[in-house]
Amino acid sequence: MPVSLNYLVRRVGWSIATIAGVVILSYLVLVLSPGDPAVKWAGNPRGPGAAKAIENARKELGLDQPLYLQVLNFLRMAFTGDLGISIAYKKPVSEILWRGLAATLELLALAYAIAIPLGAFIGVMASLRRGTWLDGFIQSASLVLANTPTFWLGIAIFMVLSTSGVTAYGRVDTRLALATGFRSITGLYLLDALVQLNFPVFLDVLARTFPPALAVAAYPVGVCARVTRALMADALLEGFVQSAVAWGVSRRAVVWRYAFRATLAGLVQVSGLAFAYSLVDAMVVEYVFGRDGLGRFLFDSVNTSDFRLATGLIIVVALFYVLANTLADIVQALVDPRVKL
Amino acid sequence: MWRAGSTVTASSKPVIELKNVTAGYYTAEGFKTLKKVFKPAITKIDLKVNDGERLAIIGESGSGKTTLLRVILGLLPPLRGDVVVLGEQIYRVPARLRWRITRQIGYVPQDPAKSLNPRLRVAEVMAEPLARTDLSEKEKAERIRDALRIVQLHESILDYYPSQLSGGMMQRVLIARAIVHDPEILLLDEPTSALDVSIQAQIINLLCSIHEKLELAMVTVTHDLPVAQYLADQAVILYRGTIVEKGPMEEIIAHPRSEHARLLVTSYLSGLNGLDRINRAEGVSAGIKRETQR
Amino acid sequence: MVLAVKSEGLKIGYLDEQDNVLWAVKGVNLEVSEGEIYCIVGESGSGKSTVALAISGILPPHAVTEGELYVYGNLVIRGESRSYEKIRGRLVTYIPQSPGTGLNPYLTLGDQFYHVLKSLRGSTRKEAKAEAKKYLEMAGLDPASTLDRYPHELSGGMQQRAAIALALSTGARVLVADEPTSSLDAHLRLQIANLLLRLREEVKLTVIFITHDLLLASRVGDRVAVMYAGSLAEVGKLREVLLKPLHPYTSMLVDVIPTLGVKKQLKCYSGEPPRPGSNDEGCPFFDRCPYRFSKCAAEKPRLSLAEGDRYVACWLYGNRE
Amino acid sequence: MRKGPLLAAIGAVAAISIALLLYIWYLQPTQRAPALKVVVYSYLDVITGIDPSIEDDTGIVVLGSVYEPLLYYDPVRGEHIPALAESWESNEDGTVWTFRLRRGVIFHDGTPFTAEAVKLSIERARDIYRETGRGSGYIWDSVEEIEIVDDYTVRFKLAYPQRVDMLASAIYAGYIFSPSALEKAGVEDPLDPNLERWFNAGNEAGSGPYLIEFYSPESEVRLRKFEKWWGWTVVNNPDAPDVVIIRIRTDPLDQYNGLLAGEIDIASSVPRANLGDLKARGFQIINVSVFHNYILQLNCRRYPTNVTAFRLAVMHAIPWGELVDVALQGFGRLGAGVLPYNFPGYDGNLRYTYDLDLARKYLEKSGVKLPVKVEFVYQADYEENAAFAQLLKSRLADLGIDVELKPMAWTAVKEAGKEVWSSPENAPHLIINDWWPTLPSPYDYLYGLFHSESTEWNWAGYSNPVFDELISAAYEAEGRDYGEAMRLYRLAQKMVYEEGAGISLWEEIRPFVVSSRVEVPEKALNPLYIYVIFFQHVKVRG
Repeated sequence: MPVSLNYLVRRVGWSIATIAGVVILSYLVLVLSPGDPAVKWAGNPRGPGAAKAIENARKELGLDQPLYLQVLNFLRMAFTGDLGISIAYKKPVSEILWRGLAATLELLALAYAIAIPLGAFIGVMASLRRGTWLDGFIQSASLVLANTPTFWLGIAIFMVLSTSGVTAYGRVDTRLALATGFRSITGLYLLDALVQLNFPVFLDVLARTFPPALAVAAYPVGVCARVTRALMADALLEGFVQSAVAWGVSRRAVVWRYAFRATLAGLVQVSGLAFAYSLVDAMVVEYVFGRDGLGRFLFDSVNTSDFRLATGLIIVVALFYVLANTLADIVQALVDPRVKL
Repeated sequence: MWRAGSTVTASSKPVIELKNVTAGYYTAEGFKTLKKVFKPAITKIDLKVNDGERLAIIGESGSGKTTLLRVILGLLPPLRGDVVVLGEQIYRVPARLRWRITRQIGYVPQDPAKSLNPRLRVAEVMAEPLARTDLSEKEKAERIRDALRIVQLHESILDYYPSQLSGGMMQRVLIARAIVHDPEILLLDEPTSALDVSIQAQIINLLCSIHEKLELAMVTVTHDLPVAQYLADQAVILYRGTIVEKGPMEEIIAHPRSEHARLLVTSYLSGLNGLDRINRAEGVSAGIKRETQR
Repeated sequence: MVLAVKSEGLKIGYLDEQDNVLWAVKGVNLEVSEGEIYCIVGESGSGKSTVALAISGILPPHAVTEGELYVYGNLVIRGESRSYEKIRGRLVTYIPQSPGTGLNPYLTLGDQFYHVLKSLRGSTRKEAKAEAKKYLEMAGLDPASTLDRYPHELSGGMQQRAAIALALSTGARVLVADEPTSSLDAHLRLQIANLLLRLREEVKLTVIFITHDLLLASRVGDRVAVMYAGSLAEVGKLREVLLKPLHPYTSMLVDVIPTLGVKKQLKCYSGEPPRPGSNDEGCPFFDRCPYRFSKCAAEKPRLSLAEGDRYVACWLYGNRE
Repeated sequence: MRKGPLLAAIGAVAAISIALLLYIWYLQPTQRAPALKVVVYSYLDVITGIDPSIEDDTGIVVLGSVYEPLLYYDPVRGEHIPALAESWESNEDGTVWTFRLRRGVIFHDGTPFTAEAVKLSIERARDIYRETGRGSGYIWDSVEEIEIVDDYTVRFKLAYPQRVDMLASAIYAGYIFSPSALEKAGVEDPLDPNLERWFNAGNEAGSGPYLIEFYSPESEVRLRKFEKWWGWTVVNNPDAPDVVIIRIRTDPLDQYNGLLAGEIDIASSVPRANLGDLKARGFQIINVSVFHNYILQLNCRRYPTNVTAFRLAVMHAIPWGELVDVALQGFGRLGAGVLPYNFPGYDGNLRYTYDLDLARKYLEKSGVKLPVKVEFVYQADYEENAAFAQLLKSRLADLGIDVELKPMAWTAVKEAGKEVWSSPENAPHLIINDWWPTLPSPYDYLYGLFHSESTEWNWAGYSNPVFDELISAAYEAEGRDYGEAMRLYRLAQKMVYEEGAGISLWEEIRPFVVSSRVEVPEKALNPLYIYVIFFQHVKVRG
């Protein structure tokens, strides 16, 4: 394993510090922003005892304490994994978050399963045909892809599909799921369907995830293609690639085993960054396609003064960034034997 | 021009003195040692450079040359030992005042192409060492002109960017920059390793003449023994962070005592077998009739 | 006698951003006999590395060629067209400049041997491993401790030996070594040079040895071609050339190389080699030459027989065709 | 050697075409005959909780199908519909009420329904309110004792006269749950907060026609038909859905998309602009009038709206005739007084006229110097509000009153409204409140919106002891003399009207969009139980 304990300790320490900072900042911003969470917690009371109920709620939520105590308390909660009960839904925040995260992750995972190989492949093709019309086409196409607003693309795909009578709304066909007895276990429907050997649902979920995934994939495809092309152009001139050519190594091996291998580290790094960026895209796109993911919850939680859920969401997003970064590091170490973490 | 067999009469005043210096770097290692581990790059170095003396620090890659250089330049506090530059214990001086001493060292970095900021004109590069002096603009310009004259560059070069210069010219600019503020010590880090042989010869000759003209102490760090014999009278040979041999240059070449020095010397000697003898027996460039001076 | 490599009027240039051709090699006629160690000596910008790339078949795509290049009678470069399929690894093999750059940092040595041998002979992993052992041993490395290593786990000297072993494993008869030792320490440099000499005997290779280091060349070479600014200045038996340099440039090279234990004066020739793409009129060494005369500025001297089998491109020696 | 990429490209094309084929294959909606009758109902808001005794917000959408009260009330016909109680009677002065309960009812977990459950459920709602102020249990405030006469008879003993039949058919706080819930939640005291937590975790103990199969308040609640419900023989609807999915879709456009995609059968809130399109696509639009009205409140504690004449000037400058067409695009009914149409105590005469001359007279009388600036706060994401705001601004400008529009998110609107009590100078001059009732009594509206103690919702800052007295008296009179009570309520409304503290602008007409797969008969909707669809009446076509 190329990952040392030392790296792990540093990484974990750094992550904790990041998340603590995020928690404190987001808590302060959310609690000090307009809207009284206590009202929601008390259930928008309307009877004669409304004021009392809200007062009670404020106490229950700890909002009557001095701010620093609130923050400390919330920090303690956040790091014990207990994000409390959602104010709007009266359900543990962690459960809600997991459901949303699972939906978003599924979308992102599919998008990236499409995007990275595709982007890398066309990037390599372009680099091998430098200066030809294909190269020019790929170059400009990937530029367009990388800069198309994902929101717009999502709507366009949705509209085209719905006018052609094909549906890609929601995560699974409700009736099909009910008819085949599909149950959500992990929240990742693809995985759940596989575990239950429910292939109709698996295909349905895949088919419904595919169009939004395409919208999310546009940006990473464009970015990966461009980055791969640029990195490949350099890699093809590397000494060891040149030597391999001179030693008569076959073209395919030279391209994939030698030159492409050298671009992987950079590709992983860029994809890692793009992945974090795509999280936001996915949140937007899932809104268009009627998928219940983090995006909708973030919007709703702000609307309902659910500072607990909102903070939880922000923590998840922060964690996500931290993980994406760490993962990119680790993949880099796996890809490049010279890198030791 | 280099004078064969001559040694500059060195005064006994040491300009650089290292006593029992151990220096190196901290690396974090393993889980148990989250506190960092010290990895020495040079150990127990004793070194003395007298005023006007020419010293070569010779070592191959990994011998600790660069670390030693950083210690002398005031950039790397040693773990142990005293570093005295121009009579001052530089690491006893607060870091923010240390430059007052270390600026008396004119430093020529290793790779001219990489050491010059591509966005600065030669004029700006040359003015840098003079920035914290109380010279007037006119005096500064004068100094810069003098320095350029010494390195045999035309003044028009001041308007150039480094990318417009050849490797030899860049090295001359760097040498000029190192001597523009009239330092007491000239410190050269592999001054010719990036240059072609014909340019290398020009630079060697130039450095010899500078030493003669400015009468400063000249320390050359190099891996190239044949070059070192032109640039230094005294030499120390570094091997894995320790000095394995020191003494007059000629003495070391003729009678290397340590194992490593012997290996070093023989690898150069045997490499030239035919050519060297040719040179000695038949004189230089026998094929050309007329001797000319430039 | 069979010529391993032969070129006629070989010109190689590179396209710059504006699609201008900068000529790095300006009409070179080479004749390398089978089995000899042929040194090409020159300073940076002399075009020696470009010649090496051209022979090894790894000129970059933006390179432009003219003239002809033959390897064992195969026409590899013919004007603008280049076809290397038959010779890469099969007739010509290559050792890159610095030890690290030639080896794929992402693959173990064993895998690298496998890819080379699979591509050339369709070897299986097992066969490739057996072959690899043979060549690693030949290059003075212990196969057991190196086959499963990544290049960065080896020292500089070992890396270069591994690169040599890989280059030899192709079984090609011409080895192009492009400054194979320039970034090594002195004693390693010597070891590698000795290794090449030994291998030449063992494997009966033709070696084209590119270097800027005349001392090293004098150690290994049979014949030498001195290049200056893209052209050959002088060609001849190495010993004779060094003993009695005819071309002023060769003579200067001999003069300026510091040699250990010899306190000679380093003759200073002012000026620097012309940059690629500079004016092509007259002798390229004209600016620096102490013996120049009017004809030198007007007309470029052609490489011609001076005495014995010495060829010199200098008006000092007439221009006998 | 160049075949590699070519092969890969062919492979990729093949894979994509196979994927596309499968995709089209599996998304043919007509291809599969659904084994189950499923209805998907998309609702605009998240579910805030499903504790039958406490929940007083959007949880009703679920509770309405899962639990049953003793009675329902049909406000249009003005009559009660027996649910868990079959008959009831009160003594002369309305302080003792006896309910005879339905026999043969069982809860979803199989425990039989008895009087014990009634006592437990209603006392819990009442007591939680008394202790914490939470929920709508205040409606049971008058109940001193619930006596279990026998398993199927309960007797309510009241501290003062009340219409318990009205209370029992309240929207909130009247649901009966099984006593077995306590055991399942592991609590002994019905007031234990753990019981609430147990409910909100997605558990239930109801007797209604549907039971909760899956509960995820942020996205989806799935209900399944309770085959042993007593009422199936009564409703006699063989096409009732087997599964009901309540899908939370907080974006109207999202609901529209879902309808198009065939993933939603009944949508509560699609953008008004898309209704025509949906109609053209064969969707049915059911316009449901609901007891949900929008009340304009004027700040009685800040200059210049603290001047009664000024308020009346504003009221008469509103172009009432244009309101429904312009602001609501036809989806609404012009309001009157404070209460909605058909609601007990409604008085259609309490309307202002659009009369700029009169308005100018009032303005003059008020002594407010012109020009003057007033702030108007309303919820930003209701398109009707924004349209009304523009209308108001232009008309008041004619009078020389400059209206500063302040659209806000709902939570911020509430914050701003409440400020009328703490710092009236920071509260807006005009604000739009909205209300739907908890129980079918005018008291609910009048107390909530204009009582001086209702500092959470009385955003007018209206404080009138006579008014307070009047509605309290009316509330008490309800049990004794319902007609008298209504008269008092009308009087109280008139006071508000005459002082110009607030007026019901309009009440909502909600266009429910129904796909052709589903039929929603009239019985399935009741204006009192807002957003509840009584799915036992809904018919699913094959």
